[in-house]
Amino acid sequence: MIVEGLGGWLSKVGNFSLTLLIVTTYGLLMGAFIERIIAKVQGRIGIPYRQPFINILKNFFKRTAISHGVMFYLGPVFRIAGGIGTLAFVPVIYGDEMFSNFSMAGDLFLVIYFMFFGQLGMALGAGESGHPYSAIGIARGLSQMTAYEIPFALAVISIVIQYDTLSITQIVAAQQGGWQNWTVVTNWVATLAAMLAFLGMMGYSPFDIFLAPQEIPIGPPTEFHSAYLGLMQLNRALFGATKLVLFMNLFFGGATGWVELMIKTFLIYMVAIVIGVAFPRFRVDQGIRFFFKIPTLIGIMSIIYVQMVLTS
Amino acid sequence: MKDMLQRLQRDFNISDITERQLRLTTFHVKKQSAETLLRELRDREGYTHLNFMTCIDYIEDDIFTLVYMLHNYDKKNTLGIHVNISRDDEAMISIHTLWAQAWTYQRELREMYGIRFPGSPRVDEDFCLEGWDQIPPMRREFDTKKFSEERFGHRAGRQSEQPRKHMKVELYPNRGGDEK
Amino acid sequence: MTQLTGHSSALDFAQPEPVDMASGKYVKLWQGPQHPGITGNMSLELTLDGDTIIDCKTHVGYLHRGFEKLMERRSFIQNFTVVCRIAVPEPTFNEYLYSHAVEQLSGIKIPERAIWLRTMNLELMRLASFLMWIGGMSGAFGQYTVPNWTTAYRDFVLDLFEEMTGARIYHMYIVPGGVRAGLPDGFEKRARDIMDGAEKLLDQVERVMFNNAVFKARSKGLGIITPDMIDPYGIVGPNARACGVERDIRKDEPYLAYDQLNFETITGKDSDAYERAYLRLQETRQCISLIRQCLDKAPKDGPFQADMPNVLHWKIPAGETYVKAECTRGEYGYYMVTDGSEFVRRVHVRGPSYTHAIAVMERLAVGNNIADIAGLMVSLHTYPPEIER
Amino acid sequence: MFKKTLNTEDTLKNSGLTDEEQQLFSNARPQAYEPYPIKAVEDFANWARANSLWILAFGTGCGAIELRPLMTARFDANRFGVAGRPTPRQSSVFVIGGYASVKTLKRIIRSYEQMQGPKFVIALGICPVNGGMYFDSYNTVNQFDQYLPVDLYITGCMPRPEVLVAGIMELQKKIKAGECNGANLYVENFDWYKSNQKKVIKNWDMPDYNW
Repeated sequence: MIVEGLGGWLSKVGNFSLTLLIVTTYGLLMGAFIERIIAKVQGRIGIPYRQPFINILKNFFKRTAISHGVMFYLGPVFRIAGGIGTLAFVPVIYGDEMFSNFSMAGDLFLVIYFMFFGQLGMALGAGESGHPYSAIGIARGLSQMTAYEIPFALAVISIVIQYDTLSITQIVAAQQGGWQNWTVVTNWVATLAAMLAFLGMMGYSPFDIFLAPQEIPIGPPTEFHSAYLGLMQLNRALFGATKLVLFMNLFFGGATGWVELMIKTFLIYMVAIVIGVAFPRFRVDQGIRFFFKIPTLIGIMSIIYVQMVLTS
Repeated sequence: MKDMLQRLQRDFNISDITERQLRLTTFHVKKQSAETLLRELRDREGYTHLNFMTCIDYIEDDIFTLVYMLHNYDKKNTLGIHVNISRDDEAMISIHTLWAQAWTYQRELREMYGIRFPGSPRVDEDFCLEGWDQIPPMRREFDTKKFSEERFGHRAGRQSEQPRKHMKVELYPNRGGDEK
Repeated sequence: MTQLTGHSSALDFAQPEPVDMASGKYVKLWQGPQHPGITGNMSLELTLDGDTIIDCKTHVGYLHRGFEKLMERRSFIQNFTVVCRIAVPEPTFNEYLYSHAVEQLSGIKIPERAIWLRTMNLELMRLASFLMWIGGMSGAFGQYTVPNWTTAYRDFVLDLFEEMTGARIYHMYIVPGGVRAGLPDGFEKRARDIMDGAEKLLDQVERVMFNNAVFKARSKGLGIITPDMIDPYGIVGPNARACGVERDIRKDEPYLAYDQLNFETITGKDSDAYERAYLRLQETRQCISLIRQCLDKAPKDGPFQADMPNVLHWKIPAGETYVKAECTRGEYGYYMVTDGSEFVRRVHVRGPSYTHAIAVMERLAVGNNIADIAGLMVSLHTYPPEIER
Repeated sequence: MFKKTLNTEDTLKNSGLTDEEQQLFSNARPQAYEPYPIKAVEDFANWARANSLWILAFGTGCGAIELRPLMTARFDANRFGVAGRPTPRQSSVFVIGGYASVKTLKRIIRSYEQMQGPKFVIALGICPVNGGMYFDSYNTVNQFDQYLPVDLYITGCMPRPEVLVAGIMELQKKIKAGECNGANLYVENFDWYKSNQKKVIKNWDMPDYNW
């Protein structure tokens, strides 16, 4: 019994490692692809597809001679732990036992917790570096995060009420059977609120003030270098892809295969890019004011909508 | 214009009134009355724009000539006010209360010529140079080439030619001296 | 806002009281010289209370090469190669002013064709400089699409320069006595093509950048220059024109061929960052029209160099002059004193940034958010090398 | 890892600092970077380094003006893995844009020492070689390699973007061949470089090595 359980658990860990590898690679490749799309808008050719991999490799090969204390080293580790933790509880492919990871009954809240966790760990580590730009970047990043988490949380509550479950797998299951069952159709109000929060979450313009290179070069990661930066870049790809998968699961019907996943996540990503290439960035107070106004209102409306229309 | 200059000559004892170019007149004024004159020109005559303020080193006469260039936008006329100060007692009345950018010029002059402007804000801070340990560099007696050779050194093999000599000797040896 | 700046009126330009750093309430932050948001190579010493700037001090001198000293020990023709290095984005204004001052002092008249070619060269330079500036303005607020477009398009203008003068950046085209060369074959057509393209680009830039809600939200009301500040602070050029003061040296005291060109002085209403930026966009358009007019009206042939004395033995009679031109940032001037020898006695270069980047910047920065510093600085179009030379 | 203060004989004096500041800064000497023991690993690392050159965004002189066309749409150096980086900690290439005035040289040294190795220096134009046009200026250094090791010179005034691209490719070649050891040269001849730097920078109020 115990041996069997252990074996099952081990195979789960193995499967998860595979998922992790695929998602990270996919995230890095998609990052390069997106960079090239942005470059096309700007009239450039852009980076080669292998560039993100080389950058990470180079950063791991770079030497370090600086010490800023233990917390400084742990910052990127917390960050990537947050990324991996988020992915661990997101079922990547619906209906495939292999890529369902550690999804369970209450995984939605665990995922939201992990999304916070990485950022906080990063903030602690960056604060330890003692660089004033880091401190300003953290203040901006965390306040903006608080602002966009509100519409996102409201949207999540709305769909939790709608599907009456806290399990992502079940939420995906409820959306099967054609596009008319997707949350984006059945509960478009919540999706709208969440997509607005998504803009803030991805850190593209107009909500990229926390790492604005023109003002506070480049915010929290100013002092991070070499392998720490490599870890953070790895996490950026992994975490970005995980967020996309989560959004796809919650609002766009999940994916039953890798191709479907790639198409859907890419299209969701493009929402942030289309806005990102055309807009300058908000100041942090303007950004927070933005999130507290329309997206939050839409979020509240989505809960009312669910209560009045869908569950009555 | 003429009236104004005559009046200034009467009130401020200005001298050497020269019309240098079209719309540019220069004159000399005594060090003591310079600040009052500038204030008068700014408030009464409409010379509201301080183009710049600078200094010329006449080492042979042992004076610094401070130049204040004022512009009148309505008359489209520029006045160059020259003030001679002695090189030994190189102090001048500060005009930082008249124009907001004046203290920057005075800070520069303090650094580049060593002229003192008592009361001018931040006048003793470094402006362009940092850790300068020589005589102020814009003074005529400061030899920048010699200093550069001593301080920074030249890479072996660098040659500099005086173009006149080079052309005469190397390029056109047959032309002889074509002095004009 | 007025309370924070501590200035009761425009004429009150006392230095702010130093704050009590030991209280731990304030943070001192240095921006630059190693900072991508700073124009050129200078630094700002900011004192912050939270996100708000309560004191700003400009530090310059990182690019000081002692030009004025170097020019005193070079002959007049040797100086001509040096002057363009004073300002990198706009070398031709230095070349023109230096040549003009020398010509004025030695009484050289330059031929008609050279006047037109100089005018065209200056306007092309203005176009190139403004194109880069638009990119900088947009980049300061975090929009990286427009900088890529405009900086790349500026390269086509630089290609025109290359055809006209043989160099991309330091042209050394305007020499004392005229210009160095005429126009190559087919230049006119290529120039017109590039002007057409530039016009289209500017329309796109206006749509993407100036109609953008976020850009407006960031730049409107940022760093307002009031009309009564202009004379005490010596504000010139677009910064002054944006608050409705009609001052343009090209119009007021026409030099070169500007009295034969058809253009109006553009003014704005109140000089905040947006208004200044928009005014510069309009001036860029005006620039294109001026270049077209130059192409139309410039004589096709004729001499482009006046008879010059042997420049190796060039002695200029004693004299004094101040010449100025309207560069992209305002009044750019050369003050030259000669004493009858082969060397110049004194040259003083007056750059508009001298006041914009120090006195004006230090005043306008106070009370603003630290995030807006880069935008404010670019909107004043500060450029350090002309401060320190 | 935590070598804040080594109490050995071979420490830096940090004589430019006050006693209070002495406590805040490290006085350890910089250490040379040994290549990886296995040659294949080192070659692979060099390949990665060569294909991901991050330039520090520090326009030290007029050369900075041609870096903008280089990075933007016309010449697009991103194709070669070149990117701008606003902080010295993360960048690996320092582009000296022509002349260096004494005041800037101090900042250049600070920024350079903060960069993490392996790091490379490109110098543009003739001014860093022998002073160029400013050979007689009282405020610009004449031989830049007296103060920092230079890996590659790119000629021209201004160097055109095409030349910059060619120079970057040349630098990549040199890095791949393992010949760019300027950073190690700096460490090995640290005292010589330091004494040269202190000869021109008179108000030395920073630590001897800026970690």
